Amino acid sequence: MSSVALKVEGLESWYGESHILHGVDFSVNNGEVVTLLGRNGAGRSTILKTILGLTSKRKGSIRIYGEETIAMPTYRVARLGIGYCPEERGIFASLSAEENLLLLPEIAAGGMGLDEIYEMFPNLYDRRNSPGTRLSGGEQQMLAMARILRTGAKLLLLDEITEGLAPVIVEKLAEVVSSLRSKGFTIILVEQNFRFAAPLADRHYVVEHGRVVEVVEQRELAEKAALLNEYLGI
Amino acid sequence: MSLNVKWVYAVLVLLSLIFPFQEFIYLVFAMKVLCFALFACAFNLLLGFTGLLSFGHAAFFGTSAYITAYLCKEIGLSPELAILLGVLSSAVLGFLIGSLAIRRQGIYFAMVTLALSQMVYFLAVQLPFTGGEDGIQGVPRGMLFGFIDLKNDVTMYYFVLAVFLGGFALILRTVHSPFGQVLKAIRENEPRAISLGYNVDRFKLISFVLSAALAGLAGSLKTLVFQLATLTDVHWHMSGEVVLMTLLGGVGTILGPVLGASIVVGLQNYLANIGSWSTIATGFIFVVCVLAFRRGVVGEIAHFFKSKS
Amino acid sequence: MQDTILKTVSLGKTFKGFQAVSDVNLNVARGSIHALIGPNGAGKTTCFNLLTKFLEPSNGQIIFNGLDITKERPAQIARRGIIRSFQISAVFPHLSVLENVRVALQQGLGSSFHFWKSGASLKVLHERVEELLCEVGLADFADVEAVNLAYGRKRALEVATTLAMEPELMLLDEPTQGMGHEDVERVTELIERVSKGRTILMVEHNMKVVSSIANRITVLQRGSVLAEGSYQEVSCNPLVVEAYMGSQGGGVL
Amino acid sequence: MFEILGITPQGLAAQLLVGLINGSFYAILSLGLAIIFGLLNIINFSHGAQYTMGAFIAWIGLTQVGQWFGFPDFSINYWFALILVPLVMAGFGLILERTMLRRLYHLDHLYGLLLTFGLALIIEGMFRHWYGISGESYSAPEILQGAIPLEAIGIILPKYRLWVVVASLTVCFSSWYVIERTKLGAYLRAGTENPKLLQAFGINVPLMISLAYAYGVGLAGFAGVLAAPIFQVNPLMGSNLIIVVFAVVVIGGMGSIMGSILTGLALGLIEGLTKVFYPQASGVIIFVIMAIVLLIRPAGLFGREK
Amino acid sequence: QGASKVSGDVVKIGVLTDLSSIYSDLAGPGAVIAAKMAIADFSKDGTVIGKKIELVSADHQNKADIAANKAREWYDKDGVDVIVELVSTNVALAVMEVAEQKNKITLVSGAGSVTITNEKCTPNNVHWAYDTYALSNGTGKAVVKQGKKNWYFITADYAFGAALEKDATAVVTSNGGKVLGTSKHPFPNSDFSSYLLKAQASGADVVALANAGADTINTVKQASEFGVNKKQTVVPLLMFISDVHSLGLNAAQGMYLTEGFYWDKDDKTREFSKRFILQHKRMPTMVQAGVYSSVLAYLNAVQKAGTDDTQAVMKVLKSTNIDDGLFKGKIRADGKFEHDMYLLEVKKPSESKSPWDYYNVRAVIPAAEATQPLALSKCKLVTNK
Ligand SMILES: Nc1ncnc2c1ncn2[C@@H]1O[C@H](COP(=O)(O)OP(=O)(O)OP(=O)(O)O)[C@@H](O)[C@H]1O
Ligand SMILES: Nc1ncnc2c1ncn2[C@@H]1O[C@H](COP(=O)(O)OP(=O)(O)OP(=O)(O)O)[C@@H](O)[C@H]1O
Ligand SMILES: [Mg+2]
Ligand SMILES: [Mg+2]
Repeated sequence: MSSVALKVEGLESWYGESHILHGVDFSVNNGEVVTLLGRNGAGRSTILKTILGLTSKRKGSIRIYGEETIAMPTYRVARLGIGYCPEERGIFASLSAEENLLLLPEIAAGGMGLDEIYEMFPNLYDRRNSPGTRLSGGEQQMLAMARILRTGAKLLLLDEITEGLAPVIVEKLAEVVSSLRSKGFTIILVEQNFRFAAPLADRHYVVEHGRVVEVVEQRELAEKAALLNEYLGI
Repeated sequence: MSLNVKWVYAVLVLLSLIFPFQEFIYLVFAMKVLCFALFACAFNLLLGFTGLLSFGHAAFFGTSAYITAYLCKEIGLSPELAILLGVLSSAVLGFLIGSLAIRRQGIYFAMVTLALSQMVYFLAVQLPFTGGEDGIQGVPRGMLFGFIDLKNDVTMYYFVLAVFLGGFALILRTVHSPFGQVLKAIRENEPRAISLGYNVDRFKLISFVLSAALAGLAGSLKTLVFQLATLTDVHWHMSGEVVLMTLLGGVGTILGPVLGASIVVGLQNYLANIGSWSTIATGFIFVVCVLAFRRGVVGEIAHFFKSKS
Repeated sequence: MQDTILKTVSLGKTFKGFQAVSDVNLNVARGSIHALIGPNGAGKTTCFNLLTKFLEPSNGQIIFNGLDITKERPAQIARRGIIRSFQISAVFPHLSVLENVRVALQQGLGSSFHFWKSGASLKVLHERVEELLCEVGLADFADVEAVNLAYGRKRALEVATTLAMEPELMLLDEPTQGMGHEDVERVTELIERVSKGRTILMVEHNMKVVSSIANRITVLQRGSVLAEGSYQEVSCNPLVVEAYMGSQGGGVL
Repeated sequence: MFEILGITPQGLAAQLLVGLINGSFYAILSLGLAIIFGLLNIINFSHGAQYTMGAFIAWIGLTQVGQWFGFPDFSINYWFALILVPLVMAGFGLILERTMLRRLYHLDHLYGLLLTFGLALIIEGMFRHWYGISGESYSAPEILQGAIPLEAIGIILPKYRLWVVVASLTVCFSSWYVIERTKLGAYLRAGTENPKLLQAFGINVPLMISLAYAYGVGLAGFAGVLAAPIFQVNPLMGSNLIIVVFAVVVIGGMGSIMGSILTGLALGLIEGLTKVFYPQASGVIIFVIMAIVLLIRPAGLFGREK
Repeated sequence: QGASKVSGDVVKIGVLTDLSSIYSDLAGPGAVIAAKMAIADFSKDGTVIGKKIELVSADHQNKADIAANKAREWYDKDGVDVIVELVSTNVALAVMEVAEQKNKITLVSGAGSVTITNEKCTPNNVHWAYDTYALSNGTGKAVVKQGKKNWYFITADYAFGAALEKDATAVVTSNGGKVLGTSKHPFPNSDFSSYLLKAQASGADVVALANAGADTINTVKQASEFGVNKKQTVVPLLMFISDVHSLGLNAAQGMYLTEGFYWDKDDKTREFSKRFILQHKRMPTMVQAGVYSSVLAYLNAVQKAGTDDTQAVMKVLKSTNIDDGLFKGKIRADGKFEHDMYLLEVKKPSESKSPWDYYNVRAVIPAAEATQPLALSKCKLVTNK
């Protein structure tokens, strides 16, 4: 099926005074996995934040499952079926690990169950009762990832989820993502770790200075490697 | 400090120097403004530049006010000595309260200071020498350095002005000093400052004591100007007022507190005749300030010029 | 002078019954780059917190340059020359990049308590600040407020600030985390450069970095030491591969 | 026989009882404050004024509205007021939140405090202007008038005061149950920490916040109605109370619901005892306790350490 | 030639009162109106010895510093000749201090402490309406005479409360009664039940309230709530008709209190009060009446002296008898205006015929009894004579 899950056109965005995104265009079909690549500060995280309306001002068009959301309040956008894993993890300090997991409302059927999640991330099970920010960096990262799997959201925005994770766990995550993909999730990955992202994605968008400057299909990876290299220094 | 700012200062000082040669504004009122301006500046040193919201600064203001009043009236000390001892006592008090309070952050810090200052208030009510509700009244202004007679309002004014400028200069200096830089850093990110090897509590304490002492200085001056010290000076309303002055003028701006103080004192003075409306008007002004120009008057002006350039 | 700069003796930490770190004996050789790796939650950051006394050890000793610093306060330790960087980036958000670094340099001036000295007395530091910023590639950001830096740059700034302390022993917690590859390389070589005449103890998940610069590696798991040795040794150690490196083990990079 | 500093055990019991009564006022007011602070990060300085307002509206309902609309014999009696006033106040709160407070969330507590302080002044000034300072009396409903003689401890206890204890405790604990024992509690805490992110997870934080504030203000109104028959309905009734209630919230632990309730009651008792043994100090005792608590347990008795 | 005799060519009267805070009902705006009435009654065209009479007013919010500051400004800058009203003792003392320095006049009506004409007396001041001595003597004596000999005090923990208690105690003991105990409460305070319970437990005949304003009102209210007024007599040592008004007769009925003025005493007072209520919607309190009386007297004195020079005016004031229909008596050397006081009992709701019909006048306390004998005075003006 190739109905469009997310379509972004001429998206601009601001943090207070500073103008970060200058007209971003890209679209993702149902069940696709795409990545946003780019240098630090290119604006990838900002793209995700803007889709959810977390920046102070935005312009352009964002269609989620066909619905225009540019004027929607954040919580309604989320309710359209988005799961967001933020850049700096956003674990709630005043809640225990488990409370953090259970906090998110189920916005669609077919979310994972607790036990399913715990078997995917055993560390969390050991630490489930300790306060959110008492978790180790990596544990927090896992928690941030795990909690959105419960909600049944079908469109996942994942910002640098492999950051600070041990290689074994990175591998585990790779499996998770591809299994999610096979389950029909639609995923947007913001990644530094190209080795992680490359095999997973159908398409790569290269972001620079708040614009999408290049699109690389999976199959073109080989021939465009040089290009990517110059953009990202891989 | 940029050139045109220097000019602003120059002009202001000049104005304040020629102030006594006009009829429209009453001199004692001007002195009141100066006292509270100093108080607000002292407070701002803590709130604006150290990031500590003390809700108990009346304790320092009042203590020193009482001590000075007592020394002048009952012991008959000369004003400069009385002030000195007053300031000293509020500095000591500052050290005590400070070393307890700085162990806490944010709103808790505010509340500890409030609690402790309430105790000071309680003492002021209970101790015999403060004269309870009546306070200490009819404090003689006395002879400055034994030969300058402060009875005359104009002389008094210049004395107050001199002291104010002194205190103000000190604060200005402190803010831009290396010390001030570290304070800023601490305000921004405390654990990081620690990991850079700064003994954060020491810094906080010093700036707390500094602020307390200057607040005390303001208190003593006020005592000499009005020739009385009363419970008003130690009441939590006073602590609240100084917060308002600072915010109104602009937290973390140099001139803000001065302006804020002038506005608040002015309001109190000129709305006094319209009874309960004055309360309403004051309240209204604060609401408007918070909603409309939050940076405080000076802050807004500064911001305006920034965004221009 | 002896050649182990830092030594821990059966260091341990329990949180409400949970053993985060237990019986860790580290020996960090002077002048070396010593990497601390291990699966998430193994206790690496906690170790750092113990070494810098951000946490009180439940048991064990910390010996720095032969003297026992277990009882000292964080600021003291910092002034002894043990400086750390944080895992979650730690900068002074509303100070300019320049000021961020300068604050660190001020330590050396010893005028930090002088509230009567004029701010101009700090100008002398700017030259050094420039140098440091260049080293981490933030030269053209000197006047930007730190909040407005992208995540990666915040990390770079943090490294610069840490360097400014002229530390004898640097503790870096995942210095390259969240950086683009260019930055990673820049910072890696930066670390290597600054390691001259210094000792560095770092936590790092990026095997590329570890393998390229670390001369000694300690692997933690569940709070205790699983293996120790050169990269080759540990990366071939089946336990380590199983617990941490996965398919990347065995030095295949 | 055995007297403690000139107080018979009976006397003491009686004192504790009245202490409890004040305590239940503290409890219900600090509960409101705690909820508001907990979620809005705003120190609602106008809480006292809103309590006053509640009392006044009740009084107006009983004695004035009739004339206003030309039916002198029409009046809203106590029981209706008990329901109506909190609703009116909640509405009022909702408006305040939507029009003003809303703009302050991203800022330091300070601004919220300042704004509500201003509001307090305005409200207070208005009532002063209209109804003078010495206040109006509001008599309790028939069935609650008079007192029950407690031979056992040799005092007569006004029925109405007993009612106050019952009513406020009921409200307090049911509020606590709803907030802490349901998911709402978790939302509230998460919302305090990072409202934006919580929204990104699909929760209507703005609405949640408005309601929370409205509820807090409603509670203040409720307390006002309860207080009207005991104290003179006067413009300053709140501002005399508010600082103490702050102290209560802080001691209980900012934002901790149960904390504020229990502390409220406890402090009522303690204050009562001070009034017996060293009355002069009754004004300061709470602050002494506050200072001590904060130094030993920074986050307050029931507060979470950050 | 009159110009030289009148400072600034106008006679300026300042009403410095509590317009917004806890005493604004018993003084406040009403006091300003009273002063206006006095001027109007004195002369149609608002002049005295051919010079214009001006009136200014300001709010001192019960704060000595604000008051002192305002007074200074008035005397120095605005050429005010006399300041009247000055409710609450600490304010009065502060302003008297300033007035003495600036050699100007103060006529105190609102403040009550005897110290105003004792330790702290000044040559340029007259204490007009009442003082704690009169209150405690009036009420105290009367009640003890009724055989209620055992007293318990509930006292506001500040200067004025202490003074009131002290004076009352003296009266009670000297009339063969005794004081069983005292509860000091912080000021201001809202819940008095603890103190009332103690009073109850003490088994005294009389529970005397040595506090003022809202505090008194709340104490009385809660006293009736706890049924204290059933077994014991509640005696508010300082209570104004405005307080009774807001208490309502239900709670207040049967209480004894002392005032220097009651609107319904005789035709003169009624005539004045009827005019007053037209403007103020409330009947005048003793303080407001005092302000009227003092302003009138001042203007008469200026008239007589032919100048507004402080010494001259004070001389006239202290040497002429005053009878304006509200107060009748003369001003003593220490500045106390001695006049009769009235022992009043609050009516039962059933007795009250019309609005503001609150008191039965039980006794007239002659000036001599209602005022501290000069012999006992500690005022510097009389002692060093
Ligand atoms: N809260 C903010 N306020 C102002 N500017 C911001 C803010 N957050 C990010 N920026 C700026 O927006 C630009 C893009 O930031 P963004 O976080 O999207 O970069 P990125 O591509 O995600 O890189 P990174 O890997 O560092 O996250 C950066 O230049 C940064 O300085
Ligand atoms: N303050 C604390 N209270 C309770 N448990 C804690 C605390 N700090 C850390 N822990 C636990 O101790 C273990 C070690 O944490 P630590 O942060 O050292 O892990 P780490 O090795 O740094 O992992 P990562 O590489 O993911 O950062 C984790 O399981 C964490 O949950
Ligand atoms: Mg990012
Ligand atoms: Mg870690």
